[in-house]
Amino acid sequence: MPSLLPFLVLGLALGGVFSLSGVGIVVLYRTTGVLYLAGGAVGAVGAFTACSLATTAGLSVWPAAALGVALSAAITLLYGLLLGPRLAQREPLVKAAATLGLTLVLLGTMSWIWGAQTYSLSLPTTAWGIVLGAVHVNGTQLISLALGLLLTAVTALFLDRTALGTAMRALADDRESSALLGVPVRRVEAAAWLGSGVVFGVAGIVLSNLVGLDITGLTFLIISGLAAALVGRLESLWTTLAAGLVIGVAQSLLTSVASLSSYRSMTPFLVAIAVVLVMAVRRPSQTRV
Amino acid sequence: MIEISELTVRFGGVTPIQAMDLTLPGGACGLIGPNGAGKTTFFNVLSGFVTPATGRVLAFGDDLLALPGHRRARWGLRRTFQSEQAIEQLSVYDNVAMVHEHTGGHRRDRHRDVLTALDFVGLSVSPTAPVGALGAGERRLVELARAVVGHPRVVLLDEPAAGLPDEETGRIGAVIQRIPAELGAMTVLVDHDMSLVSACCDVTAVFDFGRLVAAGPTQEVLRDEHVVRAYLGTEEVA
Amino acid sequence: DTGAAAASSAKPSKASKCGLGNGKTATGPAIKLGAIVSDTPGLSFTDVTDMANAYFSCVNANGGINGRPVKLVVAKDALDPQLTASLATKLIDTEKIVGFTASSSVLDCSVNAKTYEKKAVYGIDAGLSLDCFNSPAIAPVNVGASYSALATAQYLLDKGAKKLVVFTSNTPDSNAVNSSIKELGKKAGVPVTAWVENVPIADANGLALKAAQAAGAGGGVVANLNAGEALKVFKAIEQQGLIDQALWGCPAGCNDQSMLQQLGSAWDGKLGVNAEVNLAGSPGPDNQLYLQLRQKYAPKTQLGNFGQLGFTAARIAVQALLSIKSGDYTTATVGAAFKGVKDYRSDLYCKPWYFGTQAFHTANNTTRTITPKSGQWAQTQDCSEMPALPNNKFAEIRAYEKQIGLG
Amino acid sequence: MTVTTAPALHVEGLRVARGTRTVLHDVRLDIPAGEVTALLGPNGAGKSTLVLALGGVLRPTGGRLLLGERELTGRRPEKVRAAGVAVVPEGRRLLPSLTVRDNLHAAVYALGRESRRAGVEYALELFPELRQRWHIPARALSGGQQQMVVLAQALASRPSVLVVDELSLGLAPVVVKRLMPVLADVAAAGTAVLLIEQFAHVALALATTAHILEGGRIRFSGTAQELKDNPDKLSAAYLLRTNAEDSPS
Amino acid sequence: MNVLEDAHRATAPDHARHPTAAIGHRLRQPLSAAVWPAGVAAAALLLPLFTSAYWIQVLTAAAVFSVAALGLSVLYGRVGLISLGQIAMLAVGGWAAERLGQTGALPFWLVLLATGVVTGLIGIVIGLPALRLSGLYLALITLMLAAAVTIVLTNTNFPNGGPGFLGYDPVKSGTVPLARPAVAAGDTAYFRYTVVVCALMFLLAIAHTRGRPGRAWAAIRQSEHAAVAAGINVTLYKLWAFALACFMTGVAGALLAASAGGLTVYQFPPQESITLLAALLMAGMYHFAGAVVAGLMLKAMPALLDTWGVSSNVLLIVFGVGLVQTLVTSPEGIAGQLSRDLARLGARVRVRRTTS
Ligand SMILES: Nc1ncnc2c1ncn2[C@@H]1O[C@H](COP(=O)(O)OP(=O)(O)OP(=O)(O)O)[C@@H](O)[C@H]1O
Ligand SMILES: Nc1ncnc2c1ncn2[C@@H]1O[C@H](COP(=O)(O)OP(=O)(O)OP(=O)(O)O)[C@@H](O)[C@H]1O
Ligand SMILES: [Mg+2]
Ligand SMILES: [Mg+2]
Repeated sequence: MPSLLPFLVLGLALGGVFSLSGVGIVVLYRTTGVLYLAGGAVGAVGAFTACSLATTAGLSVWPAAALGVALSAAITLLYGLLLGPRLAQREPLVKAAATLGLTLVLLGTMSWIWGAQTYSLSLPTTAWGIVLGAVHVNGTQLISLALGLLLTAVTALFLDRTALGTAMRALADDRESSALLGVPVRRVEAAAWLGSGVVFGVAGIVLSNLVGLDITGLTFLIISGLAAALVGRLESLWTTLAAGLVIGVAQSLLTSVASLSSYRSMTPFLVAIAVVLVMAVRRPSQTRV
Repeated sequence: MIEISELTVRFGGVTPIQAMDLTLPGGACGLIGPNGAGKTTFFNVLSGFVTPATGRVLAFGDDLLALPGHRRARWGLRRTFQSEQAIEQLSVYDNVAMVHEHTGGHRRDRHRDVLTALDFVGLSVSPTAPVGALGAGERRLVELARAVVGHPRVVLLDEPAAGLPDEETGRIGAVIQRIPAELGAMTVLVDHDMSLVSACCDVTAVFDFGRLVAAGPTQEVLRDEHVVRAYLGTEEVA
Repeated sequence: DTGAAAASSAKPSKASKCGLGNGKTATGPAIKLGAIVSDTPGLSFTDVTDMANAYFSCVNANGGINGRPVKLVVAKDALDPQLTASLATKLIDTEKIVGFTASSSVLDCSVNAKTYEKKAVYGIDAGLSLDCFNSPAIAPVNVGASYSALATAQYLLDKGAKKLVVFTSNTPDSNAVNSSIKELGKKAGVPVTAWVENVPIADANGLALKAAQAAGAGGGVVANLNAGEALKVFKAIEQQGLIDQALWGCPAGCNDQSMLQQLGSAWDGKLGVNAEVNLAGSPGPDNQLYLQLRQKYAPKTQLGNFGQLGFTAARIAVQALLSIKSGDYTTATVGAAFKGVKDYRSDLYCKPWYFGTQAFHTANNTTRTITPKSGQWAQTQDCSEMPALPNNKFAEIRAYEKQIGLG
Repeated sequence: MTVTTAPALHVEGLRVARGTRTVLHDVRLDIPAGEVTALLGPNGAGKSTLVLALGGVLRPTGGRLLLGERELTGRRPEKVRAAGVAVVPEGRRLLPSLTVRDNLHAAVYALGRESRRAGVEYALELFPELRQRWHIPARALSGGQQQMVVLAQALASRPSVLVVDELSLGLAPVVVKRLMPVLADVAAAGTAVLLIEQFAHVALALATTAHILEGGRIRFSGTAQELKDNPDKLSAAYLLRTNAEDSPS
Repeated sequence: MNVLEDAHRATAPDHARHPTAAIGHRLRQPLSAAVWPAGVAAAALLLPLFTSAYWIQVLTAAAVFSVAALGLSVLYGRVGLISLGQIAMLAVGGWAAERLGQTGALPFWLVLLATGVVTGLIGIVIGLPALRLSGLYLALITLMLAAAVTIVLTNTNFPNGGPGFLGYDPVKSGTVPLARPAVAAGDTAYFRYTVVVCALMFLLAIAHTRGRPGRAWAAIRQSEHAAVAAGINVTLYKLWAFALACFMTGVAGALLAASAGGLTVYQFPPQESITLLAALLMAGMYHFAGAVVAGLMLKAMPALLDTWGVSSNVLLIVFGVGLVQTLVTSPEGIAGQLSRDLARLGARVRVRRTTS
């Protein structure tokens, strides 16, 4: 029987991956009211750009990564500014579907540019690490965990405590009412999209180090991230973070169970389904008439 | 006649209705009280959207709480909503016919009953007009028609005249007064327009903070000191 | 371009000719061949058809097929069997192609092999699934992921692996691959652990650890994945410091130039990759021609395996077409010519290639193993035979080869 | 914001369409600072449409909106609000999933740090009921409580022009009575107030000037006293519509 | 919720507010709704006379996917419930049909029906959470479910005549399509068969929406509370909607199983369900014609672009841009736009006729 401890440690690292994308989704959802399905693709674009800059343009890794993040942020900002206002009055699902449009555009573009070859991006932090429970944990994995925690703590405080945070949530709830209340919607909106774009850009770079630089893989990692976000009811950053970690650990532990190993990638989905159903049964609908 | 005993409703830490005992005798009954007193919540209990923590509701001897929500409509319970809820996608006729269809009305009576109900509330628009194209006042009337079509036994009206100018309120009041008289259904009216309540209701109950603070003939209740202080305000308006 | 000047110390020989090699532009109606190639995000084999096209362009500039040009009609499919089936219909019924060359599609053989057999349309392809190797109508120029994995396992045994671990990406072939490696282990008296992995892999670290644990000291691991997925796993192995805990191998899918660049020096000499054809830096005349044509017609294709295979398929097809002397190019004549290819020799191959009359085809059954070395692929094991096992056909194939005089 | 300098809101020849139909025709209206102006009219007259146009939500197809000398025509809602015009549209439009606290905080976002706190305090003085509902999402409030929130949002930001559609919607009489002097005070402090109100007696009690809108046109402009004295003038406007309905259009 | 709706009522453009206002009119014209599926079916039956074998296969797939889109259109467009598991349901239908067909005991039409019943029952189970969840939650939960189903199918594979419950033999090669009925053995005949069955599905959906369930669904869509107050058994009608949508999708899956090529897991990635939704939103969620357009967009448009030599990457980009574009500029989708234009044209013609 192989030891489980290493898988536990690796599970936390994997959980960091789910948490990071999950928290990114929740942040953007709470600040703009849009379920941003393009988050994965945007992050992937940033990561591939960074990789290209580092390998072909000969930039060193950190500036390349910074430019990649800037590109992700710029795409997100542009999308938000162009389409946010136009779709503000539509159902959440339509807004989400529109971001799928962006996903497809990015997917096509990435396949066009980077589709033929395999790439990998190695941050210097990936090279060093510590040994924990007989497992080598590298710097990027630690960064991902730390980043998840930091992002959660900072955005939770920012959204709840600051005026700008409140304005963002107001905007996400009802853009027009917020405008009527005097919230400078364009500026606040721009800040929300830009901030979220940076989050997805950074997540993209980090994730590409952790799960590999792979167009479809990174793009649709968003679905696993959504599972964590769902457990957090698209609302609670801390729950999302915790859910991501739990899912990661569970999935990692299943790796070493032979009979279930090939079903382990179902973990995020099953956890999300179970938790949401239990919550739905426990807490009946809150809408009023 | 509706008899309520020991009714308590809780939402987490909030208790919008607390240990309430109340008998609504029949005819047209008014229900008034400050904002957040629990009037809408009370209606929600009757129509099954809110499950009370404790309590019993007997309507004409039937245990209302034992029935699932949609069965209560079939039993004869009808209501309107504080924010009007006529169905935008359907025509005026279909809006009303749908209630008839799902509350046990006979198919052969449908056409007649629906037109009767539309006539009863005095809606003058074409029955084929889509509700989405109607103005606020007309939509309220459509909702009222939905509440009176077929054979209602209890009609709950939640601020049916809110936002309507005095003239239109008067017209709605006239319709409400005819419900017990002509349809034989008891009516419970929630509104903040005292002229409407006094015009329509013989008896009135007053809620405050989830408790029954007064009940009786409307004119007496409106003179009740507590009611005047907590709800009506001391100085008369105009 | 680094590849052309690559590794080998041997002097490159003069490049082979394209077709007739007479420098005359071909004229008249084109002879149409068809190819179905997978092209979806993350899974694209267009290098195969692009290099085949490059060769056909060169042939058309050099006398064509006895004066007539040849044209490859390429249909791109995705992972949708209805689409793949309809493309076959389109190529055969609408485009009126006379044979297939350089098809390289995930689904083509599984979906269409029976149709090709029924309609007697023959193909010289770069097959992906096992179905390509088990059809009378299709003769692949390559080894295919499944047999390549077997060869990789054999290589690890040759290197002294005391245990075999294999994980195969979840495709319809995965069970067959795993069980054939189990047979190999049985034959060699070595325990085998095999499982199927779902792709895309999101937790490569756990997988790396699991594989290393399963291999134990002195074991060998075959990562039977495509290049992108395999790279994730090898990166994870490297980061976990597991490289030296086991012997590592990867089938032909890893024989990829960009993979090589990404692996880095940590893997030098530590990873055996099965090579279906000779190194892209090898000096032989055919490879030199490949390099020239790539430079001229298809510079965007990756250097190496897939391009070389497309080039080879086209070359064999042209050789077959040139053998038709009647000037009548129909499905029947072309099919017969394809089937008639018996002794195609090339410096890209270990052995001559033939189409043969059997119901199954793996003419390319003797392969090399390569490994990264200072930024280049270098050969680490010379041509060696694919192991014949009770659950594969190599014994029969070799017997047949003897019978037709190639053994 | 003193009585003398506060600008009035001028509506000049305003024309607004909803969908394809023109709902307001050449509406001319002055909302002077320092007093309450009442706007009355039957259902569907276009009162709410006018309010939305004032707030910048609906773009007029003709005419102008001026705040003193300042052009507001075609400005976006947040710009209009930033210019000092607070609009409470009909239908209790608040931020449903935000708590009462956040609803008020969002409303004072544009103010300076100090005035933010003061604004929220002021709103809570007016509607102490909201204190107990401070951390409840606005959608869970009762209808009247929601109306209190939207009024509080408007009042908390101390606008120079206040436009309220259906002031007393769903409010208990005692609250309406409490509000009346407040609005009178707000006006007295120099704010221009436009009031749309279902209870004509409430509106006329507060207003100095009154207008009657019917069929998208101003049918009457005069002092509130004049309407109080001649209630038939009001009914006439309503009758007008009944006649219009009878005649084929 | 009400507040939100009120908010929208006040400001959204007319057509965005009442995307389905037209339905009310259509309800009163019993024939017109049935006319066009009949028309489409007739045209489709004639189509093989003019097109190549390739296009027949492409259009067969398009017909199947239009039924999957129809299921979604009923659920979301009519009841307001969102399922992002339609493609997985199509896969489940395909699996069930292949498995049922493998027994060799049932005639083809019965396989279709039985598959529909199986998926319909599964639909009821999926519908249970829908009783409590709404909006994005339901969408995402069904997406999760679809992802899970796909992973299960990856491991079980589609039946290929093997033994046991799963009916899968790992050694056997090739995809094994469901055996076609004798009357529709050829591709052309099978295309006609498919179109007829698909048209029946559309008629089934139309019959539902025009009758009692349709009115109940409209009520539920607007406000569940109002529906209950009107005496509607919300539980029943929601489950009914899910059962119907899954029945139709299951039948479509069975049709797909017998189309050229057979089935593989690759063709049902979970994200394809989002693409289906996108296509349907583009095509028009609130018109049944939208489902037809969506099917064509998903299956025929790629083929068309391919014949024009457009790369699949460009297709993704085109699709993405088109999606955003239609969502922003014409909320009722291509079908809605089309029918509005037609109506306007009709009106103009009528005016001209009366004036002349
Ligand atoms: N889901 C909920 N969560 C928390 N509190 C709630 C919830 N629903 C209702 N309440 C509270 O219950 C109380 C009663 O509300 P209800 O709607 O019954 O009042 P009402 O008497 O109808 O008032 P109004 O006249 O303003 O409509 C209110 O204070 C409201 O805030
Ligand atoms: N969103 C809309 N789209 C199209 N027409 C509308 C819309 N909203 C209102 N209308 C129409 O515009 C006209 C004016 O409506 P408005 O709401 O401004 O009237 P109102 O005077 O406020 O009436 P009420 O007393 O009912 O609130 C009405 O005929 C109404 O039907
Ligand atoms: Mg209420
Ligand atoms: Mg109004």
